Amino acid sequence: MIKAIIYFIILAVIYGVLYYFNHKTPKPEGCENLRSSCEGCNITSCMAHPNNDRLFKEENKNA
Amino acid sequence: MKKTLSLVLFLGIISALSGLCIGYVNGITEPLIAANELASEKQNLELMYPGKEFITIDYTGDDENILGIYEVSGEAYIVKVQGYGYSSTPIVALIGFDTEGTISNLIILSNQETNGYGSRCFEEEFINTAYIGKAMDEDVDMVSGATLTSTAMQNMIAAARNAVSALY
Amino acid sequence: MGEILTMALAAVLINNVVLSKFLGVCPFLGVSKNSKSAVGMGLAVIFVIFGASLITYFLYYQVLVKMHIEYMQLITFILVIAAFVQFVEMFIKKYSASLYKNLGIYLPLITTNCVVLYVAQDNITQGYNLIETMTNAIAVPLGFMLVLYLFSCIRERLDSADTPESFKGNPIALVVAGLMALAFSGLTGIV
Amino acid sequence: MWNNFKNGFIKENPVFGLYLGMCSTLALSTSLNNAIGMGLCVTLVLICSNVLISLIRKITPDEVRIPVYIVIIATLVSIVEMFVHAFMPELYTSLGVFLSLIVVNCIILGRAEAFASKNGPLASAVDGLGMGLGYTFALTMISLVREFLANMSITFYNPFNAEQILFSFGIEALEPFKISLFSSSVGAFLTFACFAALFAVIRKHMNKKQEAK
Repeated sequence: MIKAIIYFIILAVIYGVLYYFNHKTPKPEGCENLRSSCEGCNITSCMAHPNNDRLFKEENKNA
Repeated sequence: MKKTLSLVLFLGIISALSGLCIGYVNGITEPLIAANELASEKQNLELMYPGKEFITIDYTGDDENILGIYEVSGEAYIVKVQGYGYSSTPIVALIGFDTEGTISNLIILSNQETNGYGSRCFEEEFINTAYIGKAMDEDVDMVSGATLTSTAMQNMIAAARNAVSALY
Repeated sequence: MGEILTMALAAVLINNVVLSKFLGVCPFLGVSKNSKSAVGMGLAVIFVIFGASLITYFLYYQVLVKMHIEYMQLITFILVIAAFVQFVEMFIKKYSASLYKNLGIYLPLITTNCVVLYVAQDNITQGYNLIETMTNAIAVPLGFMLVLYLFSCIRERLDSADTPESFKGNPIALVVAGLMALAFSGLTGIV
Repeated sequence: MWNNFKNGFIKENPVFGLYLGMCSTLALSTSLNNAIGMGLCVTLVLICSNVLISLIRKITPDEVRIPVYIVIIATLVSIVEMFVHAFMPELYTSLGVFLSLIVVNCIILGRAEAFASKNGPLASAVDGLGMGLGYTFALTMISLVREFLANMSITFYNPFNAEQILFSFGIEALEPFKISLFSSSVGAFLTFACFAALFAVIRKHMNKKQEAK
């Protein structure tokens, strides 16, 4: 049980750190405004969703 | 740095709680799952030899298609075996052998063979004449028009015979 | 060798993930508007599945089984996949702008693509060894890419077709997918 | 709140309207039992994840939001999977890999992001219930059509005990006209397409009525 918990914490933290650093890494030049052409689902909060102009701009402002 | 640390800490606490929950639930359900699996296997064995005691025998060979072997208290062996016919989902069968190694019983647990073609190999009448009662060295019958399924059945029976012959 | 080839062929054509197992239908409908993005998505999926399958394979047999915590399988796999996608995205952001331009936008979509998790789980439940795992991890997403590409080519033409009003968009695309599934089911039995 | 709940069914039905969670909808609509079992599992996970995420929404750091959601959802799915395996072994076998694929079902992460992270726990629970039942409803509709056309009969057994049949309906006269195509993947795609088109018509009709008001 203890092993499971420790193992899981390590795994989750690795993921969290990778996620955090990935989002801190700036996008390369010329790629700031890439849009995928995904229209599969209507999750309006998904960054890849093309209708999502507002969120996309915010993301770029932070970067 | 301090911020990164607090993020890590938050995620760590959440995942520790999650790990605790999963471990706890697993503790409750694991014995139940094991009991269920044994019970459903027993149910199938009961179909072949009603009211008998069954002992699980460890299979030591390296044939991947042999899924398990059971002994029916001194009078027969049952081999659980799988094989691939027309479909990519395997046919799974239980084959019972009496003390002489003659096929005394055979049931198909699951198959996805084509209805009307391959499935003819699994009709009760066909099983009774083609497979049951065949001795160790006798060939089993084929169904014309269902070559792949018949061959799979032949292979499964051969594999089961192989596994059982080591026990006599 | 023959067995491996048969296995690969079966995974690409007969048990195609999209058409017979219904996995990855969301990106299948979403990223198939033009054939260029279909290829981009397909390549990104192949890469992620291959990497994630290898990592989960080793993690399962070397860590989970040895520590007797197999019940953590699902949660391990999803975290490994998510972390791997983040890592790959960060890596190509830093070192290859041109690659990022072509594949980067599809990467975030892949975390929630069920094909990745399915392949990782399938490798374990089928009891594949390392070589079979690698074959499976290439063949399955290859089948995904093949169908995605064919589908996008059909859809490019579908735009100019005269479709009933209510069937416009996704419904007619699903009808096309159904017909493709019918065509692919004709291949059953070749291996 | 009632409107939120109602929206989940027709106007914003997660399956026919938003095209979310299609993989499991297509695969598990072969029989009524699978449909209802899967629908209820998804609803359960959706409600729990919505409530949990909404409870911690104020203390969750924005930067690691998504990882936290994924950890929570994966934990819930693991727990549900273990319970189903233990108490409903029949359902577990027929749902197969799709039970664990609830983790990557877009509905759950989508609702967490779009709704639960911005609203209180009660509203989130209602939203989860509405969306979950909308999903179950869609799955049930498709499965009724498919199971009937493929077998010319519909059976529903007790998920806790597979031998106990709760409900069974069949038309014997139609027995020779079974269309087994509908139990295969082709039937799944075609049935889904027809339902999606039907819902598009209904939605359009509703919008028109609203405008007229």
